[in-house]
Amino acid sequence: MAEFLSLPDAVARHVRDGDTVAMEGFTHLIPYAAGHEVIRQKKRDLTLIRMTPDILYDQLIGMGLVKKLIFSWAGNPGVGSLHRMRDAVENHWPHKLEIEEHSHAAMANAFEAGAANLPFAVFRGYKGVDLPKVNPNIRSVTCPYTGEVLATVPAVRPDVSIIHALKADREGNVMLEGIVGVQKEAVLAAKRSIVTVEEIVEDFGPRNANAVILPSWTVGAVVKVQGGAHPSYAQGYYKRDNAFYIGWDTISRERETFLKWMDENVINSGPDAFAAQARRFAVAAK
Amino acid sequence: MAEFLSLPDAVARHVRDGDTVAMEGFTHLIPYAAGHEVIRQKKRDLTLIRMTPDILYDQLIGMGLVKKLIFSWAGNPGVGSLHRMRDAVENHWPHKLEIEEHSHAAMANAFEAGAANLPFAVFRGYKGVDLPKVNPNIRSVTCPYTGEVLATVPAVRPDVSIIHALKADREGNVMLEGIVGVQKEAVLAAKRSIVTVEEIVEDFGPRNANAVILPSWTVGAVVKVQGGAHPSYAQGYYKRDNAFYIGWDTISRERETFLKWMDENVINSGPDAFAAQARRFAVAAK
Amino acid sequence: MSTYSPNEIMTIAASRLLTNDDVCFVGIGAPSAACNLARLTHSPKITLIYESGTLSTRPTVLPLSIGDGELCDTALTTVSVPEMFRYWLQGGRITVGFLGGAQIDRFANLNTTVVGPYDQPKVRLPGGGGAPEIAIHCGQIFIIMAMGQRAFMDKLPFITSLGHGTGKGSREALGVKTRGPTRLITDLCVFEPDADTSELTVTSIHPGVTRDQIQANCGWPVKFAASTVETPAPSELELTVLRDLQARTKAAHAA
Amino acid sequence: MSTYSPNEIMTIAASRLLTNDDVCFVGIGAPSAACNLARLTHSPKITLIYESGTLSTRPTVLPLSIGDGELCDTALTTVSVPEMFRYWLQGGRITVGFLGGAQIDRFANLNTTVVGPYDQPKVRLPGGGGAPEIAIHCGQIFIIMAMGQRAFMDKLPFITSLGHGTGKGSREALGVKTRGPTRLITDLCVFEPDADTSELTVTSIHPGVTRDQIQANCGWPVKFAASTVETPAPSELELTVLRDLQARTKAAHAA
Repeated sequence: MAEFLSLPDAVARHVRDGDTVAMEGFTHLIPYAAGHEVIRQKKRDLTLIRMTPDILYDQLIGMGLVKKLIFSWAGNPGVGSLHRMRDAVENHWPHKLEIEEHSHAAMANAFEAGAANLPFAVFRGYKGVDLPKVNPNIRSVTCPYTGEVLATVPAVRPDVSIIHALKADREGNVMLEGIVGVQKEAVLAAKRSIVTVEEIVEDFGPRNANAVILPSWTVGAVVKVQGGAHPSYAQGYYKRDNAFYIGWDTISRERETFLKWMDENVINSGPDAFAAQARRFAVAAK
Repeated sequence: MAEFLSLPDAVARHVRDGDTVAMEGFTHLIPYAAGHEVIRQKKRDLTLIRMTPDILYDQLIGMGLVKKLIFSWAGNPGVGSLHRMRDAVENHWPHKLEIEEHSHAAMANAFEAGAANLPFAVFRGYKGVDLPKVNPNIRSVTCPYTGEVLATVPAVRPDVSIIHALKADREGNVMLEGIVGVQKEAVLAAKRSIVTVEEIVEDFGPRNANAVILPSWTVGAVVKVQGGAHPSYAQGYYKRDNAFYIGWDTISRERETFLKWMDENVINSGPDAFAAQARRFAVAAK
Repeated sequence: MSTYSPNEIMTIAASRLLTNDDVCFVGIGAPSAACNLARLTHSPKITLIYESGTLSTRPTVLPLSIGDGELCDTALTTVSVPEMFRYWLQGGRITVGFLGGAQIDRFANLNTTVVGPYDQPKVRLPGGGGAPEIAIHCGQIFIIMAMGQRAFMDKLPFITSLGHGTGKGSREALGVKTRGPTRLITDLCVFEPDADTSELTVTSIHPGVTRDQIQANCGWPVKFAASTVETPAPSELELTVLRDLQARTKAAHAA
Repeated sequence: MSTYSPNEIMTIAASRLLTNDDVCFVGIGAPSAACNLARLTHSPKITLIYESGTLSTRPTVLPLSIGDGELCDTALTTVSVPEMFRYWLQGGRITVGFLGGAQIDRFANLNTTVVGPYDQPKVRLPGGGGAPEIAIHCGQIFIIMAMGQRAFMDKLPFITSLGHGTGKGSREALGVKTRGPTRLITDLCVFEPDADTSELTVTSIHPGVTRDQIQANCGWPVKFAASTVETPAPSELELTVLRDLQARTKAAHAA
């Protein structure tokens, strides 16, 4: 049954040094506020999993918290490179970063298999490409009916998954809407989970019969953090801060400007700062 | 792109003698009107697939249209046996019925694999039971990471799938809601498809961002048949006719009463008869 | 104290085993009555899941089928059937699964497939449905079945779902990590698997029932626990709530 | 006639290849511009799908990322990412996939992974994302890339997604049944795979571009088709619609 906690308490309770952590979000609903709390609490030796590591993972990597990254596309979408991640891979700053690389199809299937409590997933992929030569976790099985050889990927089973959702009700049930990515799978595949939400409501009220909801008993901690996805967005609440994504290219290009920005905006800040961003980018009609 | 057709035209165009046909519906939205049209058009040698063959399949079997049944639970839910199916299996009346039997988990995974264009599905099941001894299509693969042996089932790939949905828009996009079963998978897994709907609307209007919708270009024929799921139901339109399900036990127990009922209510009837049932069981507030 | 039927005490005895913390995979019939009785009496926060995809549902009348609209109308949300079997059942999220069957053996294996040879059955039963995987994925299994010589069999013609196999250690040998059937609730008594052999053993006998009656309705020599207790009789509250529920249900289904 | 940039004619030439019947898997950047230009001009009924899960979307401004809210707001519906890759891409429902890359070879294989050795890269690129499976599951692939010596490589350091492998027959030998890259649209010309060898061959040259210019921007000896045509210059309508779209987009992203 989900517990309502403060963000510092939720991260302190559920994220441990050495953990494998998935902070998921496919452009939408990226859990920035929670990720920043992980940075403030200086969790160490993390293995981070995400299909599309973006600025948040760039920040975690640049701050030296990450031992290994499991991913399928690492960039600043529509802008360019993740400079901190590149600096770690190319120059080992602040230290060497181990990587395990898959395709999107593989990662999406791996989350699905994790949620389904299977040890691996089967899909048709990786034909004629080099990734299987450098990733020993890309293997295959033979179809027992047709003889076709298909690709496999180990299931993703994080120690803890962290997502941002739209709202929770008083029982701790959690609702998502819009681009839902692999977030539901991430929570169901994980041993523990933290869900930050824009608001907590008495109950969800009238809704689509097939609404995307994680029942309270599948969730670890629920934390209200208004604006907690900024500069990502929350459908119906506030828009993506595309200007920030563009601006991050300059902030992150040099180590000094990056560290200065992190110091001012993460280390010496807190979850409350996100609410102002939610107001700044608020969607007119809800 | 979906074509808007009459029910006789849709069945004539898409269902052929000898076809493998899935008329899906998990209690909700069972495509009775379309199934009755298949009976009127006397399609022959059909292989029927369904997780939960109920009265509609009892009718198709009793009328002699079915060569083989692929299923996981064949009964009149909450009432008892399917007498026509039992008569076919136990006494070969009106002729012998070949069966291929799975569990629900296997069938659900097989539809999912069909929709995903995979040749087979992997799941954890069938431990310590006898079904694998009598169904050679239950096989296994070994996990390339853990060595665990898991069950497999061939993907379901019907020649034609037939479902009933709530509504279509003018472009032929189809919306489902409520207990959606494996209907979306059935359509995506099939070569051809027929979707009957309660109503055709100009457009769907405001809706949940993650509404269950089959885009027009994934659907063969769209047919408006108001009440087309009776005695099953359509969420928000009309209720399940539970009294009919209970009554079917008597109607179907003897061959003569069954044939008489079919003659009166199917052979000498048509899709229009369903609308009256929709009115009879109409849900008060929509 | 009221009089009550064997079927009523069976349902009530089953309902008492459930708690607010349980997540139940509910089957139609007696399991559905027992689960909803628990929800309407001592365990209002119990989570009920039906294989049609309805999560955390709270029906006001019992469903006739596994997918009545009532289940969806009162659910937290409804998922597709592939998702139900992958993320929820196989996902290991269910604490208690309910099963019944046409036939059972002394190790709580069940048959709902055929009587007679599979290829030429004397009686073709509905088949396994969800049972083969419910039996292995839920934390534990409660079985509800009325006793009788044709149901409680020395040897099953077909094993549809796994209980304790051929006895203690069978499940583990198959790589199954869940507990399997921990209770068999009947119209005469309650069985539990013996700690050493996993054979079903009577631990609680319903008021007024004799050991001879139990044996007369069972196809194998019944084992009784060293000390058996008497099943507490249904309370007024339990009977009232159950009968109200069933009256509402009957009225709704006849409509 | 207006003047236009090399990037504009590249986008416009790509948009002309699309039809109302196409179901496109759209990537960010030039593919997104080309697909929406087609939708806003000659193919209003084209179906656009972004890998974030948005089906049949109709954005009024181009998304900066693959999952901007605009895509979801204007979509028919939005599915989960596992469903997108299983039912929609692997399901074989996409007629045209767009790809770009940092580097390409003469058989239209692409590299978006690394420059230099994989374990000690000189430049770490973003990685494959959806590309490895887009390349094999879509009916055909259109590639959009500006030419240059560092992009059009004689030999790729890493193959991220399959084009025509080592030439004619490579795809078939791998059991891949789709057509693969059928067009490479650049800022200077359009290539098509040669019918006999599958080597990329120039079939259409943009107005004012010379063969020498094309060769100067390509790391392998360029093959030209027996008869090449001149790419029709962008029309006023095409340029106006594209520029309006990009102006709206720029304003929206700066907000």
